[in-house]
Formats: sequence, C-alpha cells, structure tokens
Amino acid sequence: MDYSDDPEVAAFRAGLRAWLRDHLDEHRDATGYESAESVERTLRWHRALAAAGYVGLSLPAAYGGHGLPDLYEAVLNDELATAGAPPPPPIGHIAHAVADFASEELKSRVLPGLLRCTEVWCQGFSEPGAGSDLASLTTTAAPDGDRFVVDGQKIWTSGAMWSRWCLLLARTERDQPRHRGLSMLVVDMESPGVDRREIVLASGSREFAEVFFDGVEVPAANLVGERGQGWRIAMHMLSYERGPADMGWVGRLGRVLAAARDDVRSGRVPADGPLRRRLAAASVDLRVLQWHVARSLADRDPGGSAGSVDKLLTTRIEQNLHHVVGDLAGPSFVLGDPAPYGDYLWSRAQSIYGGTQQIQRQIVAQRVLRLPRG
Amino acid sequence: MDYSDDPEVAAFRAGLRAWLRDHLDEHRDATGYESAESVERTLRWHRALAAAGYVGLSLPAAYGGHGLPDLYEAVLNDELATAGAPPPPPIGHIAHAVADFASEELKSRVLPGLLRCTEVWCQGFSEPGAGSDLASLTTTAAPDGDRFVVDGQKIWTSGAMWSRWCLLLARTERDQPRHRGLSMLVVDMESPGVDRREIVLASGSREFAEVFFDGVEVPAANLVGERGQGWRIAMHMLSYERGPADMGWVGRLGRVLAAARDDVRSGRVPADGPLRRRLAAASVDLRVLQWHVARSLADRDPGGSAGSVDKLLTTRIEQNLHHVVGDLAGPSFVLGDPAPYGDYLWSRAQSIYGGTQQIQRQIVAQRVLRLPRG
Amino acid sequence: MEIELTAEQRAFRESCGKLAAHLASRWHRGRGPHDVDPPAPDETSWSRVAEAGWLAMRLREENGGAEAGAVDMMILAEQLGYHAVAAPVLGTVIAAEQLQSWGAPSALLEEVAEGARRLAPALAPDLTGFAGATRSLAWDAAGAEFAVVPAEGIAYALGEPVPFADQTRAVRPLGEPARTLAGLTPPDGETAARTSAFALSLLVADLLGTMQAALDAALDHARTRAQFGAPVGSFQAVQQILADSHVLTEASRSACWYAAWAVDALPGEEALRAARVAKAYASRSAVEVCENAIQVFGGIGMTWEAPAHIWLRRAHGARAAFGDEHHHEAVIATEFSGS
Amino acid sequence: MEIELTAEQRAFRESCGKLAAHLASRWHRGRGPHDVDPPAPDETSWSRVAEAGWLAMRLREENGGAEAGAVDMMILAEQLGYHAVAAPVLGTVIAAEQLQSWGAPSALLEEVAEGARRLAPALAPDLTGFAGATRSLAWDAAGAEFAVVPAEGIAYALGEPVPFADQTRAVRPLGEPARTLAGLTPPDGETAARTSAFALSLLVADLLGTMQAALDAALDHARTRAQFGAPVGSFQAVQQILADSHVLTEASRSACWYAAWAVDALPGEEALRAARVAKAYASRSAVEVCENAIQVFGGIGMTWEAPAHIWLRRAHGARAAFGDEHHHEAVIATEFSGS
Repeated sequence: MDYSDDPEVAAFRAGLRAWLRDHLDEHRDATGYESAESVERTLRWHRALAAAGYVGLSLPAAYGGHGLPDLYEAVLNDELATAGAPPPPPIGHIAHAVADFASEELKSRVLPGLLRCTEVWCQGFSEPGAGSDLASLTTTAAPDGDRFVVDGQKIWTSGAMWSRWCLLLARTERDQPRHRGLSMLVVDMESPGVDRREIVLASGSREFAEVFFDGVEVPAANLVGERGQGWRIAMHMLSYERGPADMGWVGRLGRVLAAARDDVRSGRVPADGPLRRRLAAASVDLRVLQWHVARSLADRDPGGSAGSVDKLLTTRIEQNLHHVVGDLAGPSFVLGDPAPYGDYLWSRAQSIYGGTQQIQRQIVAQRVLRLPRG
Repeated sequence: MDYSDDPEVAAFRAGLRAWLRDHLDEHRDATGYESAESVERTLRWHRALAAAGYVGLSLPAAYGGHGLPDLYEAVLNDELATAGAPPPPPIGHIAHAVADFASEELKSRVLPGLLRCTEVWCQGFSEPGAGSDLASLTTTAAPDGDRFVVDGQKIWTSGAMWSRWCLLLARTERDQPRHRGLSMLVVDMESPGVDRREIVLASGSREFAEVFFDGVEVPAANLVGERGQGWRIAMHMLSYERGPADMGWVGRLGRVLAAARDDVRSGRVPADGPLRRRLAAASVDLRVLQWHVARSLADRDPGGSAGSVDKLLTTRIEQNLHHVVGDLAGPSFVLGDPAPYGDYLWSRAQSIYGGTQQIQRQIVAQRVLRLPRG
Repeated sequence: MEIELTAEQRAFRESCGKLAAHLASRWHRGRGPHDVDPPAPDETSWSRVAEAGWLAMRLREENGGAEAGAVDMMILAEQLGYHAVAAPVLGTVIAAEQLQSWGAPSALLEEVAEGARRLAPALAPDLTGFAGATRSLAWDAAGAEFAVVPAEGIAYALGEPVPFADQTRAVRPLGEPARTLAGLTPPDGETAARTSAFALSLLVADLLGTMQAALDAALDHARTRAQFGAPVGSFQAVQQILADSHVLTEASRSACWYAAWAVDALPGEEALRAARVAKAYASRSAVEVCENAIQVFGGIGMTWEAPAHIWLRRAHGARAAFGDEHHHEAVIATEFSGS
Repeated sequence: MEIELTAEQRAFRESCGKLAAHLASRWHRGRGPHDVDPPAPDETSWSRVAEAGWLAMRLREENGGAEAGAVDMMILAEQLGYHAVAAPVLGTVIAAEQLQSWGAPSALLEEVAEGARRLAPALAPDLTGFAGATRSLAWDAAGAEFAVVPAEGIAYALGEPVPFADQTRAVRPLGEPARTLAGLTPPDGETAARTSAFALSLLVADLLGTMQAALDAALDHARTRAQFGAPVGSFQAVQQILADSHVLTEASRSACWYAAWAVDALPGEEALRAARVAKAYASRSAVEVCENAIQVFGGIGMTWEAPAHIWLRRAHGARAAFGDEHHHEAVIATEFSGS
C-alpha cells in the first residue's frame, strides 16, 4: 500500500506545476464553448497544453500521443483542477475510441489534428427519446455503397454549436436488436443536412445543443471499428476516461470547499456552529472521495461497473456540498451574482446526466451485487 | 377552519385529565404483556379505564360501548400519551371488526367481555412466509360441517403468550385466488392444537410470539362476517383505528422530545450548537406531525390509502428523532441503561412492521398518485 | 374542531386558480435568462388583480377592506404559488398589512387596496424579516413605486432590481427618501407578532403551491414519458421519490393550514411560533420536492425552456424571504439554551 | 503509487478470516439478552489468538513483536469486525501500543504479546480518547486483569462490565489501583498523535468489517427470500437501498486503507487528521449500512435470534469508541474558527 507518487510521476507533476506557474494566468478566461470568443480562448488554452506536451498523455506516440500510463491523465486533471485552471480538452475518450478501434487510415487522418486541438469535436450519443436508455437510439446511418446516410436527432451534445467533427453513435443494422445494431462514425459537421439548435440550461449555460441530421452523407471510411460494434466502443469510451476525469472533478469540488472554508476562516462569511459543523462534514466527505477516486484509479476494472459506484458517491457528496455552500452564502445564494446558484443547479444535473442516480443504483445492484433482475 | 375543541370534547378532555390526576399514579407500571405480573398490572389498568367509561368510546352502546364519534378515541390516545400514561387497551380495531361484521349472536357473546377487558386478545394476521404480502397467507381454516379446522403458523402476534382469544385471518376458500380466499375467525387460544413460542426482539422486548395451529377446531359460529370476507375486514381494521392510535403514538414521541429538551434546557445533558439545532429541527418535524395527524383525523378517507402517507411521515420523523436523541445522549446511548437503545431499535422497526417503508411508498404512488404499476 | 375548507373557501380557491392561471399565461420565461419577462405585470393584469379584490380583502373595513381571514389569504397565496404568478400580490398585501399595523392613514391604504398606489415591503438586507432601518431591500417589488420603512416614517424610491434567483419576483434596493409618512405608531408586541405570523403564513402557502405544482408536473411526466419500454412512473425507484414528495407536500399542507388558522385564532406570540415552525418545514420540503421533480423530469428538467427550474427558483426565493429553515430553527433552538 | 494489498497481505487476510470465523463460532448470542455469552473468550480461544501472533505482531522486536505495519493490523481488524469476534483483540493491541509509546518495560509488553497478561486500554468516561486521569472506563476489557493509566503510572483493577449496547465487547469501570508502573515517559507529540491515529484506524477497520458483514447478509437474504412472488432483491426499491450500502462500504474501505497507510507513512499530525476523517466517515456509514440491512431483512432482522442487531450494536459501539462522527467533525470544524 503506497499512496505517494513514484519518482517519474513526481517529476511530471513538478514539471506541470512549474509550467502552470508560468502559463496559467494568460489562460484563466478559457471558459469553454459558450460563444465564438470563448471558443477561441478555449482552443488557445488547449493548443498551449498540446504544445507543452500535455495532450494525449496516454495515447500512442505514433499518432502524436505520449504513450504514458493512464495515471498521468489523472495527475494532469488533478493538478489543473487544484490550480484552478480550465479543464484539459475533453477529447481523451474520443481519441481512445479512434486509437483503439479505427483503421490505420482513419487514425492517421484524424488523431494528429485531434491531439493538436486545431478543431472542436463533439460526441453524438444521447437522443430525445432515449434518456438513460442508450440502447434504444433511433438515429440511423443507412449503408449505401461507399457511404452512410444519416437521419435523426441528437441532444445534449456538448460543444456541438462550435464543432467541426462529431463522433456519432447511430443505428446501421436494421435487423439487429437494440445495442447490436449500433455503429460509430466520424461525421463532418459542415456536411449538408446537419442542423444545430442551442440548448440554454436553467443555469444559463449554453454549452449544449441539439443536432439534427437530414440525409447527411458520411464516407464509409469514417466508420470507427466494425459495423455493429458501436455499443462496445461507446461503453469502452465511457469507462475509459472516467477515472482521470473524476480526479479532475473532485479537484474542482475541492476548490469549492476550500473557498467556502477560507470565507469562514477569514470571517468574510458569517457561519454559526451548525453551519461550521456541516462544512466540516462536507470536508470529511470530500477527503474520502479523493481517497476513493485514487483507489479506483489503481484498482480499476475497465469496462466494469465500478464507475457507477464512483458516480453515485461523487453525486451524493457534490449535491450535499452545494447545499452546504448555498446555506453558507445565506441571502447571497439567491441575491446578486447568479454564478453560485448556477453551480448549484448544475449539481442537480449530476444525478441525471450519463444515467440517473436510480439507473446507476440498479446497475450496481444487478452487475456488481448480482441481485436478480425484476 | 377551526382547530379548537368543541365544548363537548373540551368537557370530555377535562374529565379525562381529572380522572388521570387521581388514578394514573397507581397504574404507571402497566407496561404491557411481557410477563405474568406485567399482564396482571396491565389488565388492571385496562379494567380501571373501562370502569371509568374510557373503553369502547366509539362502539355501539348496545354492546357496552359509548357511541361517541371517533374523535373521542383520538382525544383519549392523545391525553394518555401526553400524561405519560400506559396506552389504552389495544382492542379498538378488533372490537370494530366484530361490531361491524359479526353476527348478533357472536357480537353479544364477545363484545361485552372484550370491552370490560377481562381477558387478553390478540390478532393473528402476519405469517413467516408472507411479510408485507398479506394476500399470500397460507394458514388454512378448512370448513368441516359446523366447524373449521385450522392449520398453519402465525408470527408477530402481539400479546399471544397471554391471550385467551385470537382474531385469526386464515384461508377458507381453496379455489379462490389470493385475498379472496381469506376469512376471519375468533379462535379460543386454549383449544387443543394451539402452541405458542415467545419471540425475543433485539431490544429485549418479549411482546411478540409465534403461534402454531395444528388441527385446531373452531366452531362455525365464530366466523366473523362471511366466508371470503376476511381481507375486507382486515383492511377495514387496519384503517379504522389508524388515526386515533397515530395520535397516541405522536403524543408519545412528543414526550421523548420534551424529555430531551428539558435535559438540554436544564443543563443535565450537554448539547453544543449543532445538536441544539438538530433538536430544534426535530421539534419542527414533530409539531408538523401533530398538525398533520389532526388534519388526517378530520379529513379521513376510511379504507383509503391516506394511512400510508401518515405512516411514511411518522416513520421518517420518528427515526430522525431517535437519531437526534441518541446523539444527545452521547456515550449514555450505548452505555448504562439499555432502554433508550431499545427505543431506538424499535424506531427501526417502524419502517418494517405493517408494510415496509418501500411498500407504503408504492401504495401511495399507485393508489393515491395513480402511477402505473410496473 | 373543523379542519377543512368551507364550500365558500373551495369556491374562492377555484376563482383564484382561474385568475392566477390567466396571469401566469401572460408571463413568459423565454429561451434563456436574456429573454425572460420582468415580473412586473402589465396594466391590464394589475387591474384584474385589483378588481378581484386580492389587494383589499385582508384590510379592515375602514381602510377599504373586507377583513378576510388569514385562511382565505392562504388560499389565494397557494394559487399564486401553484401558477408561479409573477405579479407582486404578496408583496403588496404584506406591505399593506404592516402599514395598517402601524396605523397608516386610511387614504393611503385605500389607494393600495385599489391597486392605484403600488408598495412593496422593506426587508432586512438578509431578507429574514421587516427592515428596522435603512440599507434594506424591497421584496416582491416589481412595478412598485415605494417601499415604506415605518420605523422611520419614510417611503423610499426603489432602484433597479438586483439579480434574484427567483425570476417571478423582483428584489430592489431602497433609493432616495421620496416622502414622509407622519403619525405612524409602533404596533404593540401582540400585533407585531401577528403581522409577522401573517407574512410567514403567506410564504408557507406560496411554497405549498409551488411544490404541489412541481409534483403535479412530475407526475404527469412520469405517467406519459416512456423509458426502457415502460412509463417512467411505473419504475419502483421513481415511485419511491414521488411518494416521498407527496408526503412532504401533504405535511406542508397540514402545517400551512394550522399556521394560517393560528394567525387570527391564537395569541400573537403563539401564532408566530406556529408560523415559524410551518415556514421552517415548508422551506426545507419545497426545495426537496422541487429537486425531486427535476430528478423525475431528467435532462429536460434542466433546460431553461422547461418550467421545472422556475418552481425550484421560486421555492428558493420564498424560502429566503422572511427567513429559511435555519433562521427559524436557530430561533427555536434558543428556547433550549439553558445553562 | 500502489493502492492495493500485496499477495502476502491477501493471504494474511484469509488466515485471519479463518481464525476469526472459528472464534465467532464459539460465541453465542442465545435467545435473548438474558442468554447471551459474555464477550470474554475461553482459555482455548485466547491461546489460539496469542498463537496466531495477533497480540504481538505490531510491537517492536525488543518487546517481543514483529513490527507489523498498520495496514496489516487493519486487515486483521476488518476480519474481527466481519465475524463480530467477541475476544478483546483490539483492546489488547491498543493498550500495548499505548504502553509501548510510554516506554513500558519489555517484560510487561512481552507478557501481553504472549497473551499471558491481559490488559485493556483506559478511555475517558465518554470513550472519545485515552484517559488522562482516573474515573475512566476500560474499553474492550472482557477478561482483562488491568487497565493502565500511563499518565499516573498505575494499573487499575477492573470492575464488573457496565451494560453496553455492543454485546461483543465489554466496558468496565476502573477499580482499585493494583500496581504501579515505574519509569514511564510521556511520548512526544508526534508519537502520541500516531498512537491515536493507529487506534482510530483499527476502529475504522472494525466498522468496515461490520458493515460488509451486514451488507453481505442482507444481499444473501435479498437473493433468496421471496415476497409477492419474486426474490426481495429483485425489487428496484430494495436494489436502491443495497446499492447505496455498497457505495458507503466501498467509500469507507477507501478511507480505511488511506488512514491505515498514513499511520506509518505520514507525519503523526497528518496521520491523525486522516484517521479522524476516516473515523467520522466510517462511523456514520456503518450505522446507515447496518440500519439498511435491518430494513432489507424485514421483521426477522428485529429479533434477537437474527444476527442483524449484533452488527448494528457493534457498529454503534465502535462508533462511540475513540469518538463518533460528531466528535471528530467538531475537532475538524475548529480549523475554520476564524474571527
């Protein structure tokens, strides 16, 4: 049992910290894909990371990656979060899907640009009619000679308004049941027939969009893996960067907690005994979550259901944390700067997106605990 | 809208309080059916109540009752609980089943003794294989000329070790499905073939027993209502004294809370800010529960599912209260007098007995909120 | 003991519901925060409110009112919450009740009752109660001209709304003193307590309406939306959530009824104690019920275009106004502060 | 970074589990509180414990030990919790660790390590930590001869057990001074913190084993017991409870591992901070998991004859020993006590 960094990891971490000291300040405003300006700032941040060698850490060197163990991705996420830096480019799972399943030709065509962060990518999985039930997708990609013709609608597509490319999960096999009929395609978002509609969230965030496909032609060479393999690739993707991204998310929650603690310690925010106690309990939760994510990373069962345990734990702790932080803020929770209320609203989405809390519990019950299906 | 007592009710309440002032002290040790001595003390208490006119308040005067509205039962339960008196005899639901369904002959034979509290009665519903699923009972009462022959096993029969009579729910109709095959019988517990086995609870309580029936003969005249009507009578019983008994239970919880509050106020028990706050929250809960039970009583839908709402609310509040009281006690929760720990354990049973919390929620969802069945 | 609404009260509930629904239909949350209607009603809507007598009914006869009981006002407030009505009815009613308790001139109160003069109550900067002095905020002040601080005898002009989580109500800073109100007399303790109890009971009713609306919409969604080949509401895990929401809503209703009855029936301090308990309970429950509703809605509930966040925001806003559960439980806890 | 048990440690876990199960099979909870075995092991059982080296392994070599790491001790403690072993292994180990930190004579520690001399730790009357003075209680003291209060250099005889919710451990009042221990030296702050962290980490492991046992039994029950024509565990509402229990158990395991590693790897104060966090988390979680198990068991779980209450009681006992979540969170909260 050893929780300390190996020398190589420690050196990597130190190098990253030094780099952040020098470069972070000019990129603090890389706030994601919400407007043309913020996209530009965000891509600039991603390209700076890529140029410094921090993108594609766990991808093969042959395609522009660095061939390091997954742990390095976790360290990257952890350090960025702890430093209050914007997140790394959200492309690791897409890159892994391509690197692990696509043809050599497609890999050489796609991966280098992806890892240099020249363009925005998005991931077209969710659909309006499907919710947590991914196997019931209805968007079709009908094979037609050397191309597929895509028709249907995706929703909750992060960054879609600004994306050049979409990794799309669509139904290619009419006669196969549910998840066996799905395939994965790389779709050029500038193709005729692609239409996008921004989704504004309750928090005011404009990160998501709906994407409509109407007779969109996709070259057969853009198929990732085999026909009918889409579900397997999707599951592989969802499990892949779970751990490292969790580490980053936990780091971000840690900053929320630290800010609240500083406010109380300094007297900027008045907090009575009961509130302090709740803050202490939230800090216990968060510390345990950090240890848990670290163990999860080491002990990971790729493609397994341990991710559901981690997500349930994270959600429980995050939602409680935001209740405590909101109560600490007192009237400022509802008055003035709307950002904290937006963060709270986003904490409510944690128990919904990527499979609701109820579905996650059922996955744990049936796949981990081997309880019988109802 | 008026929450104050009508003059008649106020007079009844005042009379009861005066009677309790004079008579309660000699009966404080009437602790229920746990040993021969405690049964004797308890029956003495019940007979004193009966002699003073406080048993069978809502039952017809013709059979020894008092013909008053249900509300009076609630006032009785409320006042006894608030005064810290032992509960009234737990026979109201049995008496109502007999009064509302039995033949004239059976009523005259049974009700006067029941209401004078000369003997202990018990209620044989639950079975080891059935749990919350009452319709799946397997104890049989086979019709055989002018009698039934009972075979099977009951469990969680309160007071069974000391009972002379049992109101038994058993299967008389072989060819009827589930709940339509059940009937209700009055069984003499001294009949040959009746065997009892004490159940000791985790708290140490000895209130319950298992009862075994092996070829027990019951006269056909002891059938309550019609054959096949047992389920309906059972549901009627369960809904009937719900409200008044709830009122008593809430009163008892109120005493638990008041004791804790007094301990804190007097400084006998040290309580820091967070504990005081939790105690305040528990007192908010309890006050709301009192108001809710009062509204429920007025607004009652007999035989409906509102009882499930009340039980869910009571259980939620009671279990939280016992957590707070346990934490207030600090080390004395686990050290020394085992009674408070026993009360806590009993609070855990509240979400199980009479239909688990999960089943109650499902009843509310399907019968009150009209959600579709799964 | 008669714990139910009279036939008249049930009819009043129905008429309130109709007008509330109409008012709500004229307010639009748009496609995003940039696009939402302000919570100030247009002239037509506000005159409908005045014509319905909502602003007048609680006042004493000599002030142009009908001396309605707090239970009737509770019925109204629940409907305003249920339909998330953006017009500042509660703010006006509470401001008038406070001014009446300070013996404000009939002429002013009559103008308020008729909807001609629009006032908002001035609350402490943390919104937990009536303002004792300046540097405070006017609550539910959309379209209001003034907020009065009776202790100073001054009506203040109002600034632009500050950002407020609840899109259906406006909170505005007090601006310059606009006029003085002479001859105000501080209410006795009994009356002051009763006025606070009244304000709290209205907010409890608003919270009750809000949570009932969120629950009803979630139930509708659960009955019709299918996942994994069955209605969402047929899954036991979803049923458990909705049943809990129903329990919390019914318990809040019980608290709401008692607190409203107590305003006119019990001594002021007792009424205030009951109102604190009800406000603490309903504040906590409304947030839980609205959060549960969003959970049942799933992703769609997180969008601006879906109504779910409007209820959650209104619940948070009403929770904060006149004190949330922590505020009131802290007061209640002082009762135990022995040695 | 190597966050897992070694092959040796996994083998040790298995051997601990076997002996723990054997010890547990010799203790009977009977038909009721009148009928339960006392938690003092018989001579045979105690000599098996000593032979297994459990009492010696953590001590330094010069005191007859093998200088085992806290992680190994954690492995042992988890198995003791899993099987609800009634022998006072943790009490003995913790008393020895404390005495060693005060520089107690090797002869005494060797006797303890061999099982020949049976000691219990003296805790404060509220059980939240080691006793500083007399009027304290000996914890996990079944069959012990003495409890030592090192600050006084006195070994006290022990009175009869006081009623304790956990049937598998004895708490006994300190009686008359029985002998003096000369030459004890107070440990430095670093060592004292590490000793407390060690004690806490063992209790966390005991809690982890206890909750895992309760969860496993509830899962077994849910898979086999039928209601409404299907296994209880096939109902979504039950699955939700069990999944939550699993999450709490795995998170507690993560806390347990880190805290145990920290005892030997980090500075004393840091190790103690980690141990406090782990103890707070596991205390709260163990009670929730054991309560959930009782819920899944239904009525049968409430009887004395079913094992469910034994786990719940052990969880409450271990939660109280060396401080529950409230105690530790209060300490943690003092870090925020700014102005």
